[in-house]
Amino acid sequence: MAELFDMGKHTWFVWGSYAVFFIFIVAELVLLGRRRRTIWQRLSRIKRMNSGDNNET
Amino acid sequence: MLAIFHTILARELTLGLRRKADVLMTLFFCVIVASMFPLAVGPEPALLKTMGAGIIWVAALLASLLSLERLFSADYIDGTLEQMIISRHPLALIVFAKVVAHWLTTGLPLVLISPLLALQYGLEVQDGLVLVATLLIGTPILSLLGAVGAALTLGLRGGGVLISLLVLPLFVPVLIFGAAAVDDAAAGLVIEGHFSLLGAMLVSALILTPWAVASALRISIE
Amino acid sequence: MLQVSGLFCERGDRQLLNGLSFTLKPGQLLHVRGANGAGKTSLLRIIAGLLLPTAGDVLWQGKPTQQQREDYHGDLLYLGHLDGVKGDLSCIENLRIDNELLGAEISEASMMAALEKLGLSGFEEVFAKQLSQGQHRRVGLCRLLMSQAKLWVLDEPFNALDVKAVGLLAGLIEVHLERGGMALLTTHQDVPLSTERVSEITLGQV
Amino acid sequence: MNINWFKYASPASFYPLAGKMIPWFAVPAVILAVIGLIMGLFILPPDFKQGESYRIIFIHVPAAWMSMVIYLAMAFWAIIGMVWNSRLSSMMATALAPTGAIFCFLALWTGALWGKPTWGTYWVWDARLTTQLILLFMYFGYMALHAAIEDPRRAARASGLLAVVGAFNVPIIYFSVQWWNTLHQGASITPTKSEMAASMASVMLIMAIAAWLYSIAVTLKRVRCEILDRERHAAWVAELSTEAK
Repeated sequence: MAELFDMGKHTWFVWGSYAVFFIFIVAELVLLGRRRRTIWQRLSRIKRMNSGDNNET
Repeated sequence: MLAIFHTILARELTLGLRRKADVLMTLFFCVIVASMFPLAVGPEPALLKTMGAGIIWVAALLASLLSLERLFSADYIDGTLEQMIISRHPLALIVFAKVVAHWLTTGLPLVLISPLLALQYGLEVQDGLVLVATLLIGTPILSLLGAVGAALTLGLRGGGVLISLLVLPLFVPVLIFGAAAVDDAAAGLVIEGHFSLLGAMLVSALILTPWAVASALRISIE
Repeated sequence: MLQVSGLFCERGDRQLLNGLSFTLKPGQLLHVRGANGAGKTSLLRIIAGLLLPTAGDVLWQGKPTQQQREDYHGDLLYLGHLDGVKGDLSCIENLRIDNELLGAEISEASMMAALEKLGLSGFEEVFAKQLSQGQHRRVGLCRLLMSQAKLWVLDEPFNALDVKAVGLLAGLIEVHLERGGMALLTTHQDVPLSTERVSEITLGQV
Repeated sequence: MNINWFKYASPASFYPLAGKMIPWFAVPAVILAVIGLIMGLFILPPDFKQGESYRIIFIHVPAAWMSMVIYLAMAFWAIIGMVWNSRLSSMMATALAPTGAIFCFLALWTGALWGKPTWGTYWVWDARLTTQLILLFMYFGYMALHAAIEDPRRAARASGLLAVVGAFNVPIIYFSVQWWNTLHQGASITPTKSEMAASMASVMLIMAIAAWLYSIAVTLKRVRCEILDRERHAAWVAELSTEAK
């Protein structure tokens, strides 16, 4: 199994670049998911604000 | 139609002359930046000769970048920009007059002082002339492209740094051909190609950027 | 004739001007009332073409203003919160620039007369930045005397003016309306004008 | 069968459509990526000259392509947004930018890591890499301008105009850098394009398509966030937020 991942003297470079690639893609997806959640929280806050002050405007 | 161009140009020039400090500041900035490099890389004449054109070009580019911010911000603050935008004349023409005035108060002085810097770097006389010629064609392009950045970042905090981030990538082709023309002249190569490319960039900038600056101003004034 | 229909405008999280519509006929003045932040300035800037509404459109002589920008601006005079006066230029120099921008083509003498009418005689060659705030504003107001624009859009024109200047300005507006001109203005003072020409709308409760 | 395009131009009707489309792009992207990775990393024999390090091109080249394509797509949507004054297309341009910037950075990063074993230095002033670097600055300029303006609509229009001006200059920058690179031939070593074996080309194609699908999926997901952000007052968002909880 080990020789599958062994890339000769270039192991560090090949796996280094694939690892960085993977990290960035995952980071993008995670940040996107978090952004979605914060937007939903904000929407429900606006919804409560609107329903709360119907009589005021 | 020409009257408005003439009026705005005269207005900008009178304002520019009344605030001589701004004009001189960009000039001194360019000279100071150009004089920094020998202190950094050592006074060895042969080295300075090869790097001279590039350094002077970068110094001129940074100096015109520095002065872009005041192209619209003063008029934005006191409301005269609003009056220009809703005047009956095409905004692109008014913007073009302002950019020409900006070039006359910053680009042209840089061109006039560049022979001095060329001597400082020990460039041959005819190479110095080529440098002046490239700056003469190049600095208007910098003013035109820079005006787009100035219009987009109008009224934003941290506008100065933001303008450089927006506009420097657009300056790259002008810098490459401007500096390369002088190196090729020094190496005795043919340089007509460089000038025709710089000329092409200037013509396309003259035609396209006023429209882009006008729509950028309409966006930023909101 | 100015027609505004279904105007929506968004400022940050707040909705202003939801679905505002009105028409303004020659000789009419519209006084835009509303609390601070109700969207008065946004409305005037939309009509002047400085601000793009989120929805709805502004028609001048039946055509949307975006399609006839230069002609519309030829008939428009807008005075916002900013006076639009250059501090480093003298009063007369400011007026020469405005004369060109407005396309008024009036003579040097009538510019001097305009300055004099607004109580700035003797200040022609003085730099605008050396004037008081009231005087500085009056240099901007000279545009009202110089321009033949049919539509005046004035944002808080009366503030920073002394009593005499307020009366003078009201007179100018009166003359403009009699000549068949139209005006839209916002002010916190009550408008010293004959009432039958003045119609009002109040933002915020619409 | 005339599709009424303008029906989908309104954010309200595009939002559910985008939601439905995302899996159609995301799933094939993952499948293709996995196939490409397995073939590229394990099945293909090592290159006689470069040994194993050539496998990096299977992510370097698609990333470089995507960074260029996405920038042009941003300019495309910005133009449409300006011409038809349609908020949705300027939102699409804004949604594309982060993915493009990430691909641009990854292309540079993997380019450097690939450069070390093959040419001995991490950074080579090669025409393509230099243009990639300048493109990265343009992405940062776009995002910095978009972030500096509070009002989202004005931010989208201002950065859209910048994208259009930028896209107009990208070819000029590329050719001037290309020319500049050949002029200073002596100064730097340029990587000659080794002709690609058919199998390598197919893996490259698979990875490129996977990158395309991935970008579309992520952009659609992000544009949905932009729509919710921009239309937070709209009625359809309000009752959407009730049943979504």
